Amino acid sequence: MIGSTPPLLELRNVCVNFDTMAGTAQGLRGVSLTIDRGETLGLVGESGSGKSVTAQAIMGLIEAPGRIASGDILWDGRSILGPKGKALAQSIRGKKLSMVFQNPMTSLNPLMTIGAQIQEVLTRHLGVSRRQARERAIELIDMVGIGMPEQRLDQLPHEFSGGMRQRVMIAIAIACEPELLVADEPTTALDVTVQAQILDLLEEIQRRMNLAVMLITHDLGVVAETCHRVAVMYGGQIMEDAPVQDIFNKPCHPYTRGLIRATPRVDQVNERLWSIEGMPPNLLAPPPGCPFMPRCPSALALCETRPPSIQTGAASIAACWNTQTTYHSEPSHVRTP
Amino acid sequence: MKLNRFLLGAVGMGLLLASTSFSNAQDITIALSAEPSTLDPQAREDGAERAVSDNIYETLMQRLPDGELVPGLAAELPVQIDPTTWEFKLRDGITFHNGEAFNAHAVVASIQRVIDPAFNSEQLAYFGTISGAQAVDDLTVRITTTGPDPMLPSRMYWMKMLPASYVTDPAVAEVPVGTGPYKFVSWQRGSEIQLEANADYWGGKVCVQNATMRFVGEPGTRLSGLLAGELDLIVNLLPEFVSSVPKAVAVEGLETPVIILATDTGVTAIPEVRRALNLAIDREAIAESIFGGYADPAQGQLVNPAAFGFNKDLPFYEYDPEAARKLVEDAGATGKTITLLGQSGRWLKDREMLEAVAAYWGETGLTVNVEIEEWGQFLSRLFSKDVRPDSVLVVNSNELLDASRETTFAYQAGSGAASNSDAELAAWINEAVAEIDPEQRAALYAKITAYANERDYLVPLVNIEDIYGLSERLDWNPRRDAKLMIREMKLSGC
Amino acid sequence: MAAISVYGADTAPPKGRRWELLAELWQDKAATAGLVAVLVVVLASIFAPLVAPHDPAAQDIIARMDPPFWMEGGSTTHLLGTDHLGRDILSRVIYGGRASLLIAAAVVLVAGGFGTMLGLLAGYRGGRTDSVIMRIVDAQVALPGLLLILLVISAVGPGITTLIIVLAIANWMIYARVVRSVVLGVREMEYIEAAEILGCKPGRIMFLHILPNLISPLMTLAILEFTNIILAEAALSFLGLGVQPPATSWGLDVASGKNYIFVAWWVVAFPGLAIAITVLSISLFANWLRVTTDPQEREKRFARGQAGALRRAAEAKRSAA
Amino acid sequence: MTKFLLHRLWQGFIVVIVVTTVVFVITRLVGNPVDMALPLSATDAQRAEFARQTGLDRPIFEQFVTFVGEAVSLQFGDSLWQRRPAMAIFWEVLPNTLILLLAGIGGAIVASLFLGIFAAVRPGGLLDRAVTTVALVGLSLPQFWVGLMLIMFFAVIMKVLPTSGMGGPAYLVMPALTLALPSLARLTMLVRSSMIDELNKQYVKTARVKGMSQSSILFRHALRNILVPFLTLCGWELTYGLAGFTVVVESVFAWPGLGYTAMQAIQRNDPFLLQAIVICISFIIVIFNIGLDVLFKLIDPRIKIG
Repeated sequence: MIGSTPPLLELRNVCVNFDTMAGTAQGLRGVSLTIDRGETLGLVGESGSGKSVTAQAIMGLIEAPGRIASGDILWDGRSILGPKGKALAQSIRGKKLSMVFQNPMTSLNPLMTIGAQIQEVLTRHLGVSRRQARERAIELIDMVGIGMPEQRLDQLPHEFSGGMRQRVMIAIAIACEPELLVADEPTTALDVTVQAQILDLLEEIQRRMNLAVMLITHDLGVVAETCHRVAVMYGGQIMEDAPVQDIFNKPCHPYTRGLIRATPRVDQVNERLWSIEGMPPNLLAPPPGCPFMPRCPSALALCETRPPSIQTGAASIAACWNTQTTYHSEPSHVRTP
Repeated sequence: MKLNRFLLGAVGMGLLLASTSFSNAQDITIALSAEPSTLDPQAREDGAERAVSDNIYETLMQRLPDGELVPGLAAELPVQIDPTTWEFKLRDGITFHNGEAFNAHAVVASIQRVIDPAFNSEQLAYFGTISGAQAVDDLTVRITTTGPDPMLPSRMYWMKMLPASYVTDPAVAEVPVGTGPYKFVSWQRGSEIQLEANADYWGGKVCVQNATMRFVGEPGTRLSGLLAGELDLIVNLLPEFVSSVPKAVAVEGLETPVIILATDTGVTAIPEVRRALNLAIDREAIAESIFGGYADPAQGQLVNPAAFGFNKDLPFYEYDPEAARKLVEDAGATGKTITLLGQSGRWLKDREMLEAVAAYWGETGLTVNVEIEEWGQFLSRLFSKDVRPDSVLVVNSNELLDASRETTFAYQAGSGAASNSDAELAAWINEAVAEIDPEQRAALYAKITAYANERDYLVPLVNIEDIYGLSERLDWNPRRDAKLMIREMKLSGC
Repeated sequence: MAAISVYGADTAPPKGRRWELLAELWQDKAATAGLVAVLVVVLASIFAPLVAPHDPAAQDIIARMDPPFWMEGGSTTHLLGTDHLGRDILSRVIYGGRASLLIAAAVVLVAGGFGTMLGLLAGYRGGRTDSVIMRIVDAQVALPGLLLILLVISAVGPGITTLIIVLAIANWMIYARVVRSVVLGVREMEYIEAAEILGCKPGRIMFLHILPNLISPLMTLAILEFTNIILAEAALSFLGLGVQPPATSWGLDVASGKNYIFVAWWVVAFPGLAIAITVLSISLFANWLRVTTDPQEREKRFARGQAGALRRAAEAKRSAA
Repeated sequence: MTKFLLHRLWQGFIVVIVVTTVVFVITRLVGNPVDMALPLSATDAQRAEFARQTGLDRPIFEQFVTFVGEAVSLQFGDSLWQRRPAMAIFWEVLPNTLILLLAGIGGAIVASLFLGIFAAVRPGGLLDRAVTTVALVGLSLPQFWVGLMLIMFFAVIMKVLPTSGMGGPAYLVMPALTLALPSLARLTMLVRSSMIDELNKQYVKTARVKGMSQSSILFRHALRNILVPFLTLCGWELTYGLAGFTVVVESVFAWPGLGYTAMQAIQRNDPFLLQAIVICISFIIVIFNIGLDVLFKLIDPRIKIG
């Protein structure tokens, strides 16, 4: 990696707080991440670990009661946060930086034709004429695998199935040939059969357009198939960030290992499903030490009081006091690419 | 904020428009309290219609502002040539607004129209005694009556004259054509009627050239129009407003609020209680407070002081609450209930009077139950011959200025709204109606009113004055008969 | 909403919840003022004979249209002045609240009770019952409401009872609609099905299982309707079709004073103000209550407050620097 | 669509029948229309003649049949008050009320969209709190009181607007404003709250990540989705106006509209005019509501009606 070229997107120690009546919940607690051009980053973790909040922070969707309390988000080395980053954020959002949401059923405006919803992003960012936009929309619809694009263009979302709608969402997201696509659990709400199609479509598009993808999921299988690098989140923090092979072959963090063990295996039908005991941390009053400590099978005494140190490998990061003991202790059963 | 801009715009627009509607020096705007139901001068009994028609149409007889009866379209006072025939000489050279000549034919046609049963005029009550009319020559008319009718001349002060060719035209309801000082211009339904001066008027030039009569139901809105300078004359000014308006003029009016007592039923059947009810009321205070001084205590009778038959020797009912309480107590009526039926908002200060009277009566030891009914129910109870309300407040108005009206309405058993069953009194009233000799009639009415006064058949309250609000530039003396004669109005410019 | 779960929120101490609510109310100054005003009005109405300085019907013929005490010619005998019959306006406003509040409460009870019953029935029974009831609701909604109210009052004659019945007849539909929609939602829930499977009688299910779900929406609706009725009563009284003397209500006092507004504004202003303040206070408090009974809205309100405080703090820092 | 229309027409027909019957029963309940129509001094013969002329002496059932016939053909008898066809009066005053409604409610509709949307952009913000407060106050003030105050200020003190009556556009300003105030408040609150709901929806987030401008999100995306509830309430406001709720404003400003005329008909005991007004209004309301439903169907094809 050449030091002078900044990464496409960089999160620096981002903290997001939610002001609730019960107190201030710390949604993100100093998240740092980078995504390079053309790279697919998998963001995994259980519900409430902060994956979606991270995506929202990137997309500028944090609204009251949430707020970005500290940290910075850089696009190509320049901040897109705060008043100073506003102009840049506006110029890239939807154009160079786009997003696909979890639930395609509600992500489209129910009262606008899908044609209009695709075209408006084109006319806004590329300044093309209505006719050009329409032609391009037809191409896009065709590209994401929807038949009879011309007729479909004038239909309303309720005439589409969930999978079809997600294809439309993808068409919208890639309309301006972005550099980074954030996909927040794009297949969770879909049928299993459709899930694979959508993932294939995403992969194909990623390859064809050479865009960076941040794929948020809790499905390690999907991660293993599609991602170059994986970041594991827990309790609003990044627990481990490493190339996909390392994650599966030599997971550093006890939580990563737990996650991998909790993934059902097709080849061992009779094995009892493993689960991580205990509850996620209370984000209103997160423990001063490692958030995973209460559930960690290999916790040390200092884990309770001191935040985990950052251990850095060649291209990986793990937030754990005890990485040595857990290293290689459990070979992964998940197939690696 | 957007709203601000909207408001500013609205005000600006208003300024622009208001500036264009400046009133001309010889034009006035009058606010009536209601819209005429028709402009046919003979069909309805409608004060708003009268206010307009009085300026367009004329009558054979007219009254001077103080009430004196003088010839109008008639050239001189009529002559009674036999007990049932009156002869009128007409003025020569008068034409209607449509160019038609005013003559005996017009008079005959007008009279025959209004007395025709098929026409079913509401004014028939005024003209019930007229049986017909004949033209003797072009300018002489004889009017015949069913019996001797001493009141005929004053009746002819009420009957408006139409062009002979116009009496059957349906347009008469919307486009009035008379001989009067003002010509009809237009009627914008729901908002106003425009009149203009009749340049050929036989009675001479008038000051006001154009008159607009607007219909404004709310007294407060009328007042605001006067204060805002949009109106020059408003009718039925509330006494409280007198000090607020540029000019206020008042005249003894035609209206007398009266409470009719049921003499056969309820607690009011006891004569002492009826007397107590009369003594309990402080009429001075009602006149002073409710009517702001623009009313006078009624002199023990319902008859209007300006009317023929008014008994000026009758005693006033004194205000004596102690005596009233004692009378009620002696009669053993203390704690008994008396119902007081009335209206709210139909007559000037009706509700206030009800509340005041109820309070006074309450101090005698009676329990007063005020009932305010919808007009329809009120009427059916007022006219019911079977069950008389203990007491009912009505406001009587006498446009003909003759005691026959009041006596048949409130005194005569079995007629109108009267609540007694005194056959003797009823007979006297019939006698008076047919009596030709004025002195005899006056004596009869004096007897009638004194008799009823003594027996407390009625609780007459006050004689109300009519108050008008005028703009600074308008001069006008209101008339006893409540007619709004625009030709009598003077603007400062002429 | 952000996909964030707040663990441990339910472990907040249950003690002193009422005080917490009060503290929360105190944060919303407008709602607090509203509640206080409503309480004052209600208490004054209930204890009118103790509070009112004069008999509201007592006429003082000398002291007609006296201005309030702070104006020239006013006196402390009649703090808010007197009306056109010399009656004490303050006392009349205090007593007038009785009729206005009573009518509004009665109408809300009658219309709310009737509408709730029919809405429950329609929502729970469904099918023909539902469509018949909802057709009636639709049909009545399409009637020229006020014209018919005027028609009925003019036929039957005005009075408090007439007013209550007529307003109730004109206002029950909204309860039926709201209740029905809530019931339709609740009906689908598992616990109702469970209760049905367990063999609970329909009546028991309706009142024990479904009715509790209605309390919050019905409360909000009833409070808003309450204010509507106060205004409706005033409007009908203004037209001379409402409460009739010697009874008194705010609407009636405005109506009988309306002609004097240009010479004695206080005759109309104070009863009118009583209406406006009562309605406004109830609305303010109801608004707060609506948000408070809706956990999501409540969180949002809190967050907005926090955001505002942060913004203000930041601004203060900036201006200090 | 045809089926839906037929269904709605049938429903409307039933409404009109119900109204007709109710009106007939009530107007005949008021007491004897003959007594009330004639002056206090009318004689018995006059009353009989009047009853004969108006058909009020015939059996009640026969009167009802005639009445239904009149209602169906919209040919009502003469007004007792004005002695001319009730329909003529109706057609005269209807435009007056429509003008008032269009100016008042129409203005409220336009203004509420802007106020509500701008308030919803930042809930709890200064503008939002200002708009909410003004709306609450607007809803709390009795209309007649507002009308009187406006007259006092603009006509009597400032002398910039005419106090009452109907004439040029200046006459329209205060009645329209008074009429608009509560509607403006209700509509603004509705726009605000549904806009807040809408802005929290997922598709708005989509629009945001698409980089759409704020105005596009507000007016192109969200507005479309609140249109049905908004237009429903607009329809209600107009229906209310037609249903006589303008009567207070009309009587304060002596505006010769429907409500005012109906009030006059009641005060002057003119059942024929009153029933003509009520029934014609029901017709108009029914047709208006069917039109609204069709409009909704065009805006939101997902709506299933009928």
